[in-house]
Formats: sequence, structure tokens, C-alpha cells
Amino acid sequence: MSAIAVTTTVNGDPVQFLTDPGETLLDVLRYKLNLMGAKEGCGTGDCGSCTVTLNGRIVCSCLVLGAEVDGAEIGTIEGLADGPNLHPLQQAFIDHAALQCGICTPGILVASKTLLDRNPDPSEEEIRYWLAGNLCRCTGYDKIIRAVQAAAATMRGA
Amino acid sequence: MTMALDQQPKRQFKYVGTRPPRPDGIDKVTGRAQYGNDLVAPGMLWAKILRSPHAHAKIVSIDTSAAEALAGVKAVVTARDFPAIEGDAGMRDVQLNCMADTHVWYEGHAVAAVAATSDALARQAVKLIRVVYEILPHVTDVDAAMAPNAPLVREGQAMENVPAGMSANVTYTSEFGHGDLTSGFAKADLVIERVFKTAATHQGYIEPHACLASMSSDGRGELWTCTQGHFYFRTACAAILGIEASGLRVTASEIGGGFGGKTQVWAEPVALALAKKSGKPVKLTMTRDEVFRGTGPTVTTSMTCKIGMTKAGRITAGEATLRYSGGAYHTGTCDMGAMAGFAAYDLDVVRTYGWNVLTNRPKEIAYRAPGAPQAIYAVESTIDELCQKLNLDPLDVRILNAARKGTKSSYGVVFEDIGLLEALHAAKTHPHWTTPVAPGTSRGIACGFWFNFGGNTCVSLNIGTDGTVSVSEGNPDIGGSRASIALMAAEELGVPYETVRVVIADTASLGYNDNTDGSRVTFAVGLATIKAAIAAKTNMMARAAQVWGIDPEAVEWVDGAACPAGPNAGKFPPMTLAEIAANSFSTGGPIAGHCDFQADGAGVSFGVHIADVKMDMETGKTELLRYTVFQDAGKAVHPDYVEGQMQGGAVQGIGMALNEEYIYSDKGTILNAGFLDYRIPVASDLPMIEAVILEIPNPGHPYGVRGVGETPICPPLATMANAISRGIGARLYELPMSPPRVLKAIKGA
Amino acid sequence: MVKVALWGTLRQYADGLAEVEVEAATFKQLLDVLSARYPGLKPQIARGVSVAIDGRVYREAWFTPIKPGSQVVLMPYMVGG
Amino acid sequence: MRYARPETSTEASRLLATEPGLARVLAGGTDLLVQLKAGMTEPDLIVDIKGLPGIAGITREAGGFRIGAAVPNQAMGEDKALVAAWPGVVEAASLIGSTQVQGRATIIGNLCNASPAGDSVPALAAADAVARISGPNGERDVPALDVAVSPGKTRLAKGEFVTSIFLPARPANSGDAYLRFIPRTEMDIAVCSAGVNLVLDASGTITAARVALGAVAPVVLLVEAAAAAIIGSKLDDAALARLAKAAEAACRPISDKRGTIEFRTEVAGVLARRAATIAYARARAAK
Repeated sequence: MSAIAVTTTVNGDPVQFLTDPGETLLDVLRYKLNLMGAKEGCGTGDCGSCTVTLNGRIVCSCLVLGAEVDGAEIGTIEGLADGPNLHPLQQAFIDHAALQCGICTPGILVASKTLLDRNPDPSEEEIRYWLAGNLCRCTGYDKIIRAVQAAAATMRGA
Repeated sequence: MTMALDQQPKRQFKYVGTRPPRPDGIDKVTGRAQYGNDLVAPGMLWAKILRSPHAHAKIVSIDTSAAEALAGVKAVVTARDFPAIEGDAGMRDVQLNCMADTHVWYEGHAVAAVAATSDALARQAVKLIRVVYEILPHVTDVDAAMAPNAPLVREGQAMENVPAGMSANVTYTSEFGHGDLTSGFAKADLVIERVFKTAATHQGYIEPHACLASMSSDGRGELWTCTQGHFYFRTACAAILGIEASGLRVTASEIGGGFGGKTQVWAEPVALALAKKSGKPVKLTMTRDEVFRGTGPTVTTSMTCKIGMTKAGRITAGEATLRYSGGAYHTGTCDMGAMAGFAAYDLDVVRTYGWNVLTNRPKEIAYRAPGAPQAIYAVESTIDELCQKLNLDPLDVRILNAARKGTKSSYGVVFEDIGLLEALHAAKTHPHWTTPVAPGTSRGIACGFWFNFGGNTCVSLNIGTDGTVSVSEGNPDIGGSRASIALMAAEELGVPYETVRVVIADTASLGYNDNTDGSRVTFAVGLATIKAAIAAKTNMMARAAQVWGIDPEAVEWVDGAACPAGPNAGKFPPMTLAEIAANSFSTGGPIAGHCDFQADGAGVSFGVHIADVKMDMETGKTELLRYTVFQDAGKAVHPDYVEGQMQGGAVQGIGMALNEEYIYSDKGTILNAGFLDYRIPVASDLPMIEAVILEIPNPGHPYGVRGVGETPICPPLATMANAISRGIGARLYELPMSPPRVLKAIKGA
Repeated sequence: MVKVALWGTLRQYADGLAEVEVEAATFKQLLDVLSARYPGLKPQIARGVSVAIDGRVYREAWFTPIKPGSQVVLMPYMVGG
Repeated sequence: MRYARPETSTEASRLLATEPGLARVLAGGTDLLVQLKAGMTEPDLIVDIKGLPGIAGITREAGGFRIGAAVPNQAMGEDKALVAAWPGVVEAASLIGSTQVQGRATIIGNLCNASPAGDSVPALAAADAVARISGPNGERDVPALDVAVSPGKTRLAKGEFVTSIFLPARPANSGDAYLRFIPRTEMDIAVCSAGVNLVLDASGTITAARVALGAVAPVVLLVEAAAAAIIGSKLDDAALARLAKAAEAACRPISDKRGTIEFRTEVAGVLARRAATIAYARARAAK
């Protein structure tokens, strides 16, 4: 087994790491780059709690090999806020009590950010289907959907 | 000065009942919050558990030599590394569940574990362990386990109350209720008896069990873990490892959901044993597959329910037999089902029987109102069918029979102030109920109940010299409890919410606290916080009295400040908490309040749910169109999080109703141990869940607070069943009501 | 004297009575008297019982006072989620 | 385990052909990484084909569309011309997994996973799509329907891999549709499914039809009897009933954790009927 050198960009910062061929991007982020915000809820792409962006698309980082991301641009929950200033989605999630235990929250925020980048005024149905791969067991999703709607309104300046 | 807790609940609030941001919000939206799997330690090893592939087998031998010989493997443990607990059968069962010794009782039962220098090595090493099994006959179905000649799961487990002649897999029976059944049923115009079955369901928290353990050769250890109760985890780990509890410090990480599933130890004693044996910190994180196979689901049940009703809709008698199985272990879950099943009704005649049956399934652990959703499903479905047959309005029938203050409950206790009638009346006038059922859709309604607990609680409240407040409490914050506790501290002290910081203390820093379970935290920890705040206020008023040179009895606390009580006490400007705190070094030192007590008086909570569904008559698929929850919260401390409990609990119940189930092969192995085929509701499955909070104060709490977390999982099973049966013109008696079953019922109708 | 309601299972160990009268001023005294009078109750008491006094449930506190004339109901010790 | 990211198809074929152990192709990885995690496969070599030229694009060819093996399904939904021409195929691709999976998963991966329940396969079969295979002996074209031979097993020889899928040009008055049955609204594997592709004449009479069913047999079925049942009709109720009956008759499913034989058979007929109705409406609306 030989380690592979990877050069990539995470949250806009240049990053280099060595990875084993079988190592997932999630494990690289968590244990090589100390970015613990993405969580492993299932390891099989069924829960979405490890969601990150890869070249502008959301992916389950548990279903990406570290070796694959050479030259890519990766975005994680740690890059969502602008320094100490929360992203409107983050603020909306706090204001609307859209989290209970919070384990699914990083993945849902990253996924929602990408949705609003593509569609600044999504319908309830569009939000629900976009987030169908982000399991939340605490909230029943109601307050999550409302928080995304509220953040979208804020970002539109409405 | 009257500082005793008033018997009359407080009704005017400044902070309680508002919706401020939760204190841990920013950590949780930025990814900074540290959960069970988020801590690493220098020199840490990675652990992996080897699990039984068989549903039932005798362990003939375990050969760990090849695993031990693999370079990078630092420790291997088996049951030999856990001294057998004597004199506590319950804890011995927990120990045997963490690591099997002579037998495996279910597929997924742990048999050995390895710690190695990497996760990959640990996974490689467990494959090198050779276990020789002698496979034994197994049984996973509760009715099959009670049949004559069923495979025997464990010998000699029956308790004294099991009547002679029963299957040896029945270990415990119970009976509750009052009145004469024969005359009760004789008064009815219609009596029906139905048999129901429900599948085992998993709590399905998104965070798998994870911990980081270290233990030195002197027996001192540290455990970081996601838990609903780190004090109980300390007790259990110490007992299972045979060490002193004081030597072990347990720190609760942030917890990624539990719903009861993290009230019990699974991997933690194993991680500690590996740490002890290797002399290094050990990280042990379960995979999702392990969570499904190796940790507690609910009971699986078979239930018989018989109810008699008059033409006018009055229930004359109710009887239910609940056959519950929680795997190969004793559980008291059938008691809770038997007590809760008919709790919503004012009945002259009621009788329930609970049976605990052994099967080769994972060890059951509490899941949100354990035992109650299933029993309530049977009762509420039977009542609904009677309403259909007698052509009665199902809501009016529930109002007619509802338990109220003074009702002798089905479990013997006479209710104090309860909010069921208020919830039913709120439902009756709500637009959801008053809107006619649209063509092609159907509507269901059902009630639910949970007892709510108090329990052992310890809180320290410290006044900072700058006038801020810190509250140390011992219950992991699973859904916003830091916010509600800070609100109650702010309310009692009269200081801004933002100045109160709530921390979850580790086991070495605070007295024992019961698990975060039974919907107890906002009630019990809140009560302890109020008492600790009162103690601190008393201290602060004494300081002010000293400064003013008046009697402490002549001081009262108003809006966050000590004030002279009345004109005779003297004329002094109010002395604020911040002023008293700033002078504390000169007036006697630091100021704190403490409370260690057993919180009793948790008021029961009732809920009423309404669902509208649209059925696909060609495929049997259910579409949920509208859902409304009505529940008595006593006093909603932080209404957002009360609504969140009502919404989240309802959706878990909807999952139980529609699709969630453990599916077994004929070998007794689980076929759907993952989120792909264990189908919890996803965002696109659901409409908004409207939550209507009612506030009928609990006389057992100074602010009237009741627990709210568990009740909402109870009504949805029957709410959905009642809606579906009205939609398809046929009733299903088995959960989940998955499309193949619904389609079959449609075809048979 | 207080009247104590027994849940159905326990009646077989208490001469079939649904309600027994005992002299007890606390929950602990109540349990002691019941254990002494009806030894068949001991296994369940060891597993855990709670008590409801005038409608309020006390999970295990031994020294919870019981006033004469109180309505006392025994319940199995419960766990939650 | 080793990881390689070749830059030419020739190099990729050579790596796959000469690996003495197990070699697996990696494109979107949404099936491969799940199998790795579960220990179901332990390859010696992973060949990441995303670096091959042209593999990540959708190109126009002979009036149709060539879709590269590294095109994530989400990108198919973003190609307006493709959506307009083959809405059923795009729907099928867009049903595979969550939004996250959509950002990675490919229809060719879905095809090569060789599951009878793969969502894209009935739609591709109905569309008469063609898979282009690259291997040590150069390129060859095979109907998409023929790639899988049994659950988990493909017709690909050692060293071969699929580089693209070709969807042919659309005649006038044509339309396709795909429907699957799942217990939830998302995130499930199809319990059964149906893809229907129709060509009509100007009067609305069906002149050509292809009906494919998924998850009702070891491989996706192209049901010629079902197509015959509606050709020559205007998809009236009688034709729809014949279609459902023919579809049901073709089913030979198993009972498993996702559904029973009876359920799959019955619902396959329902889905064929409903998909045909959608495809017909699309064909009528098409120019």
C-alpha cells in the first residue's frame, strides 16, 4: 500500500495531504485535516451528515476517496461562516430552532447553501426534495424547512 | 420573606416562555461542537468489535492468537477480561450483552474486540479471530417464541410471577386494572376483540455510538462518550470492569440523538477494557450496521385488545394482553405498555396484562415512551373501529371517555390536573378538524400518554463576580435543554438570559444525575436550578441585609435585585445581583446555590394527533397530507423546543406506522441493517407538522412545567392506522403499514 | 393506617387482596411492612417499586411521608427514553 | 490496494487487463465505496476513469446524445436539450439516490452495477440506448439492455469498461417516461419500475413502443408483448389494460425485504400503465 500525495483546496485554502488509496475524503477531512464538522452517520451515503461540496456539487464525503480530490475545490461547514460572521443560513437555523441534537446540522447547512446558490427562492417541495438525503431524526424537518425559507428570504433581501 | 416553593404555579413570566437563541447554537451550526466521535488523543488506538453472525449459538472456543500476532495490534479482549458480576442479575445481563461469554443470543452479539494502531488494522485483526460456534435453534417472532416446543432462548429466566405451564421463553408477567370485566362487557352494545402486531423499530439517532477511553494501571480511567447519562455510564462501566466508580471520570460529549438508545452502555466497557489492557487511549466508534445489529431497538409485540362500547359511545370495559419481546433479556417494558395503554380513558372496568417473552433479537433499550406507543396503538385502533361500527364521531367518543382530574387511571393512580380534555377540545375547534375531509383523502385521530419522570438531580449555580451566572448540571443536552435551564435560572434570579451559562459537568464535578430520559430534564433539572437559584438569592439577600444593617427577613428579591421588603424595612435603593456579586469578596466570599434532591411530582402529559392521508389504491402507498399535534406542556419554557419535541416525536411515530421495521431472514439475521432499507422518514415524505401547545400547569412544578418529550410518539401509530383504514375501507392490524401490506388489505376488502 | 392499592400481579402474594391496610408513615416503612406480611412480594420489591401518594408518583424515595388517609398506589419502577 | 488515474482509455484498459488481482473501475463511486465499506469487495487496484479525455461531457452526435461515463446524473438534468429529448431517461437518472449522490453517481455506473433494480436501466432499455465499451481490443458498441447478464454480473470482459452511452435522435411525436415504486418518496431502491418509450403518428396512433420493467426478474426486461399490446392504439383504456396485463405476465420476481412477488407483479403493471400515459402525453406534446 503506497500513500498518494494530494494537493487540493479546502474552503479556499491550499491543502496537501498523503492518503491511502482506500481512505475516504471524510476520514481525510476529519483525521488528517482536523475538520471534524462533517460527521459519519452511516458511511454508505444514506444519511447526508458528511455532506461537503466538491467542485460546486454536494457529495457525501464518505463516498469519495481522498485520492480523487487532487486539484479539486472542497467546501465544508467550517468554511460557511465568514470569520466570526455567521452565514444567513446558520443564523436562521439558530433563530428558528432548526436543530435539536445538531449532528445532522453541518450536512444540512452545506446542502442548503448549495440549494440557495442555485435557486434563491425554492418552494417548500424543492427544499424537501433537495434535502431528502439529509436525515434528521429529531426535528421532523418542519423547523429546518422554515429556517431554509427564512434564510432564502434574508439573502434575497426580502 | 417566603422563599419556599409556592404550591400555586407561577403564571407571570419575564423569560420563561420566550424563544431566545440556544447557548450552544453557534457551536452546532459551525461544526465546532464536539460529539462522541470528534475527540482524538495522542497515541490513540482504534478499536473494532467482532460480532456473532449467528442468531443463537454456543461459543465452543475463541482463538485470538492470530489477531494478537498481527503487527500493530495492541490488545484483544473477550469475556475472560470482564469479571462476572454477581448479585445483580440486571447488570450481569448488561455485561453479557456487552460481551458474550458462553452463548451468543442474537446476530450482532459482541464476542471479542481488538485495539490496533489504525482503523484498517483493527478491522483486519478482527477477521483473524477464530470463533467456533455450535449453532442452536433460534426464534425471533414473539408468538412463535411462546408456542409449544419453541426453541429455548435462555434457561431459568422465568420470574416468580410466571404461571406454571407457560412457555419457558416467558420470563415475567404483570397485571393492572380495576373493575369486573364480565359485568363491564355485559353493559356494552358492541364488544370487539382484535389482535395486533408491531415490528421492532430502532431509535435511529444519526450519531453512532462512539467513545474515547483511557485507563491507567492504577485503575484510574477517563471516558469521553455520547451518552444520555454519564453518571449511569460510570456506574455500569465500573461494575462491568470490576473497578471503583470513583476511579473513572466520564465526560459527556455533545450527543447526536439518543431517544433512549443511549441510556445503556454498549461499547464503552469494551473500549475501557481495551484501554486497560493496552495502556493506551482507545477510540471505539460503531458503524451504522453495528448500531442496527448490536444496539437496542424497541420491543416487538403481539397484542390482543378487547373493548366494549355502548351505542352512545361510552366505553364499558377494556382489556388488553401485551406480549412484548426485548430480545434474550428481561425487560419491564410490558409493564409500561400495560399501564399506559388505557391511561387516556376514564374507565370503570379495565384490565391489562403484560408478558415478557425471550427471542433471539438484540437487547431492547428504551425508545421514547418505551412500551407505550405499541399498547396505545392497539387501544386507539380498537376504539376507532368501534366508532366506525357504531357510526360515532371518533373525537366526540374520546371526549366522552377522556380521563380528567380525579379519574382513577388504568394503573391505579388518581390523576391530578391533566390536559387531555383541553387537548381534545382544542382539536375539535381547530381548522384541521373543522375543515371537511377532502374527497379522495381520509382522516384519523388518536390520543396518547406518557407518565414523565423526575428523579435524582444535582445542580450547582455560581454567581460570577461580574454578575453573570453559571449553572453546572449533569444531564447531556439532547435537544436544547441548556436553553430552557438558562431561561429558568434567568427567570428565578431576574437576570438577562444571556448572562446565564449552562455547562454539563462531568461525573467528578457534580453529584449523581439520572439519565436524560423519561422526559425529565426540563422538569427535574429545571426544578433543581430554581431551587439552587433560590439558595443563591437567599445568600445574596443576606449580604444586602448585612450591608444595609437590617434583618435578612426584611429583604425581598425583585427584578434581579435585593430590595427592602416594605416601608418598615428601611429606605435603600435596590442592590442588584451584579452589585452584590462585585462586593462578594468583602461580604463573605463567593456566592453559589446548590441543589441535590430527588425530583418528584412530574405531571403526566397527554396528546391528541390528527392526520389527513391520501391513499394510492393501486400501490398501497400512503401520502401524508396534513398533521397536527395537540399536547399539554404544563408550561412551555422554550416553546420552539417544545414544538420541536412534538414534531420530532410525531414523525418518529409516523415512521413506526408506515415503514420502519427490523426484517429477519429465516436464519434469524437482520436483512436491513442500514438507513437504505430501514426506512426512517425523509424530508420529502412529510408535510409541515403543526404543533399546538396547551398549558395546563403541573401542580408539581413551581412554573407548572411538564415533560413533553415522549408523549408525542404515542398517538401517531393509531392516528395513521385510523386514517389509512378509513381511506382504504379496510383495517390493518400489523405495523408497519408498508405498501405491500396495505395493497393486500385493499385487495382483501 | 393507610390503604395501599396493589397492581394485579401482586395480589396473588397478598391473599388475593387488591387493597391492603398497613401502618406506615413513610414509603420505606410501607415496603418493610409489606415484605414482612407478604414475603411473596419481596422479589418484585427487590426489582423496584414506585409509589403514588395522592396522585403524585415518587419513584424510589424511601422517606417520602405518607399521611394517614392518603391514597397510596404501588407501581413498578419505570424507565424512559 | 492501489489507486490509478490513467489519462487515456488505452492506459485504463491496460491497467484493468494486466492487473493480476481484482481491479475495479471508479467513476462516481457511489456503489463501489459502499461495497468497500461493507467489505463486500476488496480490490487490489482501483482505476479512476474521471481523468480520461471527453469522459465527463455530454455531446451531440448524429442528432442524439453521447453521455460520458463520468457525467454525474445531476449534470444530465442540467442539460436542457437532453431533458427535452429524453425526459424519461433523465427522470430515471435523477431518481438515483439523494442530491449528494446525484452529484457523483453516473448512469453508466448504475448500468454496470448490474442490479435489476437500477433506475436508469429500464429507461435506457426503453430508449434503445447503446453502451460504448473500451477494451484491450479497441471499442465496441452493445445495447445498454445487454450489459448486465445477471445480478451483479456484466458482459464486460477483463480490461473492458463502458466509456459512454448513446441516446439516439428522436423521431417526431415521440416521448418517454420512467416510474418506479418506492415506499418513501426518496432514498429507496426501486421495488419495481417501468420505462416506456413511444413514437406516434400525426393522429396519435402508437407506431412504435418499447416497454422495459425493472426489479421483476434477474435482469431488466424488455417486454415486447407489452409494446405489442399498445402499438396501433391511441392508448385507450382497453390498450392500457392489455399493457398492464402483458407487463404482469412478463414478471418473474422474487419476494425479498423490499417487496413480495404478488406486490411487484401487480405494481409493475400499474407503473407500466402510468408511465405509458405520461410518455403518450409527452409524445402528443412533442413536435
